Amino acid sequence: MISTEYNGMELLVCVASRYLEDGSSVSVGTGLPVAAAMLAQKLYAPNLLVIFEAGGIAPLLPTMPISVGDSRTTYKAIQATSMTEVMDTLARGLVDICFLGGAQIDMYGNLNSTMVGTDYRHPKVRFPGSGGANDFGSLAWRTIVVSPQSVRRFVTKVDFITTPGYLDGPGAREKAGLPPGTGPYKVITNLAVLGYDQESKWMRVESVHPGVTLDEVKSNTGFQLLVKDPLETTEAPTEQELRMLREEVDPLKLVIGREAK
Amino acid sequence: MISTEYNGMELLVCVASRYLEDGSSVSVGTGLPVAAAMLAQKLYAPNLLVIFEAGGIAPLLPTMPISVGDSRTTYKAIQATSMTEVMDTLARGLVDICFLGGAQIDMYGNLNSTMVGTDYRHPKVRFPGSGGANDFGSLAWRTIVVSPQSVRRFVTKVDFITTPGYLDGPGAREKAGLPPGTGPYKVITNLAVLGYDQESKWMRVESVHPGVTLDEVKSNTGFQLLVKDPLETTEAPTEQELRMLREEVDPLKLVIGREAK
Amino acid sequence: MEGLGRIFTDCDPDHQRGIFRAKSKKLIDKVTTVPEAVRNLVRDGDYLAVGGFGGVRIPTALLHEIVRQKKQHLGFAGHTSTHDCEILAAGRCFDRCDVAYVIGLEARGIPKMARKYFESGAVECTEWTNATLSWRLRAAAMGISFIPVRSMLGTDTGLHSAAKEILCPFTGQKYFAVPALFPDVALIHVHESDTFGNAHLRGIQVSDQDLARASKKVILSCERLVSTDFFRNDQERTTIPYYLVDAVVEVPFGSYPGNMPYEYYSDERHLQQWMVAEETPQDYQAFLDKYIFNTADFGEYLALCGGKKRMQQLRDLEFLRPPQAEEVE
Amino acid sequence: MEGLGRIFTDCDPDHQRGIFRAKSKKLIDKVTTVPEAVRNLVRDGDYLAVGGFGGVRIPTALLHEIVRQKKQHLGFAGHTSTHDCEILAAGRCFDRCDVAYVIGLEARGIPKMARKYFESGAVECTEWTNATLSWRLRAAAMGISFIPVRSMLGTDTGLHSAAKEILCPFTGQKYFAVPALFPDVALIHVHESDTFGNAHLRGIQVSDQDLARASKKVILSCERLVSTDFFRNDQERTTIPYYLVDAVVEVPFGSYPGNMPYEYYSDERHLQQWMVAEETPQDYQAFLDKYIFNTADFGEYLALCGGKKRMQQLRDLEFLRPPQAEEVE
Repeated sequence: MISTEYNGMELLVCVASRYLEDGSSVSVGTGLPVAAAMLAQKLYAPNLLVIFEAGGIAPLLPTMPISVGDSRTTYKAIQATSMTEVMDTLARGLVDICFLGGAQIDMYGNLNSTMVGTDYRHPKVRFPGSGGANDFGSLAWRTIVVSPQSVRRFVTKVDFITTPGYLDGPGAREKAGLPPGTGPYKVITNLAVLGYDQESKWMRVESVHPGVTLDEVKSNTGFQLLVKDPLETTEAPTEQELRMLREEVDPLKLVIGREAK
Repeated sequence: MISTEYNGMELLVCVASRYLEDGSSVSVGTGLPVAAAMLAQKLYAPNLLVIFEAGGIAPLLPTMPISVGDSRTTYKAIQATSMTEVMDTLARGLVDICFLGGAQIDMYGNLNSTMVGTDYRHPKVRFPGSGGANDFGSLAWRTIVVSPQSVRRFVTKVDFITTPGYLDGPGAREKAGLPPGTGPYKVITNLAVLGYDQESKWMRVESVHPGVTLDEVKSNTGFQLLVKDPLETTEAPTEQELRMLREEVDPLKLVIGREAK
Repeated sequence: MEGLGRIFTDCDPDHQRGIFRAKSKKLIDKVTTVPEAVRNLVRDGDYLAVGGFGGVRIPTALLHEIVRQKKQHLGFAGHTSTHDCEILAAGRCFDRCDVAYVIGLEARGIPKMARKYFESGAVECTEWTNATLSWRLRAAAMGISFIPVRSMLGTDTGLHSAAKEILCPFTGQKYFAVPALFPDVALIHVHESDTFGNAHLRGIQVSDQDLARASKKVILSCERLVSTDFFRNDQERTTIPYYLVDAVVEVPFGSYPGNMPYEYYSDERHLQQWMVAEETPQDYQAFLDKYIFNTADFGEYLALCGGKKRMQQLRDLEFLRPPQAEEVE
Repeated sequence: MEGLGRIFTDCDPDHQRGIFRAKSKKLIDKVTTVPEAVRNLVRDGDYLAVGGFGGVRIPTALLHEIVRQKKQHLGFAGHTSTHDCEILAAGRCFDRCDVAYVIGLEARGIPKMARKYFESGAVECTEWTNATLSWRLRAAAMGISFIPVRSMLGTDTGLHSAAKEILCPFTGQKYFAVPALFPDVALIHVHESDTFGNAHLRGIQVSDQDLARASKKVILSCERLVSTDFFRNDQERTTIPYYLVDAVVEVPFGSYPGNMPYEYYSDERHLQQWMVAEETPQDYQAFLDKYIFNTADFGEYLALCGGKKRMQQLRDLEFLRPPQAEEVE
């Protein structure tokens, strides 16, 4: 018997994996998204097409990659191609889901991974920048953000929109020229699963994790949250999920041994 | 001793080969241009980079190709790439010389390989169209046309400008948006070698082939020709050229056995 | 300048994204027969593009089947299309054509009936060039509706294209904007494919690297089926990944009478027979009846053309070997 | 919208065409040494782009040499540049940067001194994304001054880029025009090269297929020199044809401490030592002195990092074998 107690990272991986449908494609970064994709392939979506931004297509991952371009991402892969081709493929509409993170996220799902501060030339803190985040957030059908939840991170207005969420609300993506039907989908945090209200494009809590209260979620959010009615409780990781995750996906605990910060 | 008598096609190949400089690149079609490039490589330009439009780069041609995309064009080649890449390479300015032909050519070197007639929708005679001719004529540094000379072919105004020469005269290419410094270079016919006057961009006779008179050239041209002063006589094929051409370049007489129509 | 020609295909990537999204990313068996592939995936009116280079690496079996099934009103991408164009013209299958190079067979000449088909007014043409058609496919492969190019400027080719002059917002230079080309169906002959449609295409790609990506439906014919390990063991081999592909058919010598680099050379004798047959309507009809309409499949066609012996000769020719088998005729 | 950022390079292809024309197409021996290649081909003020993916297939020997020769005022193309950026930042070699991803080392964290270098104002930045930088290189490879893209729209990334909004002349859709990026110098580490510069690059190309074509000068470092027959016998291997290349240096383990797919894995321990050294200015200087300034060449650097034994371990790691050599520390 496997222990059905779980840590925060295990919960995140299990929850994230459930959003990955069979026959769809997902672009993943290192860490949690890879683990979620691997878990999904083993349980729900054997035909999930895993795409690494730098060019690795559908590898049989032997271990967790350290870089989205390292050897592991092309191990027994279907193809080793270019970042350029991955981006073209994305632009053609072939990437269903992407996973992103960021230093800040706002109520419309806009993400900041560029800088803290108000003067672009003199940032208080400089981050790496978009990388491929803006591209995926612009052109993938659905964006799933995985992030720790705190008032510092969940802000009314991000200091810098690195990657578009719904920008400043309904219709804004389309007006900006982004392809219709794309955009933020879910936000998975250490406290809850959040989605977006169809009409207003505001972020809303859809389920709180077991043992977490709605108040906790709200007090860790820097803006007014909508709440789905009825509010659900996130399904805890199942025994099957945990076994697969611990024994086959991440036996070295490279992901699930880390803290869900 | 090899016979120093030569036929029209042998003359054309030998003359054409002399314009190919070592260390330059040439895009060739099938037939005469290939033979000229091979002859040049053996005599004058061992480092001539031969490019086939469909993707073959610097093959060691074992026989004459039948198609600019057939197996021969990649035999022991440096690279087998795409037509797209060849065209990109051309656009970047890496193709020094291209060989073209056409059903009609005018005094500014414009070429027609699309149709005879005045109504595009109802051509009197339909030809294959540009293929890559317009691309090479637009973007290669120097265009060499090889063509039989007659009033039917050398016309005041081509029925259809498939491929740009100097369009309607000085400055027209630049005005149209074509890269500066590109354009018509030489026209090699069964009668003469022609070039272009620097200022007026009009075609002019530079040398007449041995045994050909200037009057013959003029009477086979449908427009007023300029004449270089002093007018030269084309250097006849040398014994070395003929030996190399007959013994090594085209022993099966696939090119030199044809008539210089 | 704005080209007078018509754009035969929708260049709006937003209209294509949904179609590409709907394509399954599952690793499923896509192997089928030539008749089934054509019946299920090529509809009257579709816009068709053919891989290879006219007489090199062409999907002859699929092209014959399109003629045999009497597909009508197709659009056709004529970028150095030679024998492929000749076959479809024989079936009078298309009535609109993006022309870069059509009718002719390069150095082999111009077949008479194919030329007549174009001269008759039965085919609406828009002019392009080999590069601009390639770049139109690349724009589609990039998911953008247009791309700036420097060909066709100042010429009648440009005038009868559907390109539009634009200025570079950075340099002020003139360009032709050419619209993305998203074919409905691509037919591509490759060397190896697995059952899922991962494909390896040796030698020159021509435009097929972009064609496979730009097309809404992709039918591959291959010289031979291989296991997926062929690709998983050497990830550089995958020229066309499976998720672009809708159907796979195995057709050895499938490019005949065209050349298949590294496999067999073109059958110039048979191509010459085509050319001769095109001289008179009677000979033409008899030739087409014999070689296409009255043959059940590509195997019969190959048998009519000399069968195994002839194929071996073409292999010898490809590999520059003295003929091993006796010349038949 | 029009981006506020500066374009650091001339995007006019007519200014580049003459440079590309002047490159020799001769098959000449281009093999040289790392110091000579850097001395002769990298000038202060040049705009530099580095192949690979930050910590994967990077030309470490060339980067160290640039720092050692104290090249200054370089421009830098920061598309998922991680350890390569860290090295050049350590030398304070560049003062302007097209940013897609800089400073960070992916999951490994953000080195403190590299970050400070960017925060200090010493580096003028223009924002882009991985895709848009790739597409800018592609535009250059295509010999056009701009290309339309659908990234960055509506965002501050776009606002601080140098892109300009344009409308598609066919669909009316909004695009960002991004300017072609023609680097002065590209440094690319490859698996195999011949003496002329024909090169084979296994596995993911990242953007190097276009980078090699877009750059005015190309310096290759390779794991091993091979004969030209390696390419002439299999023409698919030629990722980079010789006529694009200006210099070739042979540097086994040349991507160390980065990963070289199919050769050796990254040295996470050494990358961690870098990270730790970046915590204080004193440690940083001592570290740089030891590993870069006071080493004569890349061979010494490898020796300092554990030499052959360590390299064997990284090979074992790459091939997922249990370590054959004892762990050194």
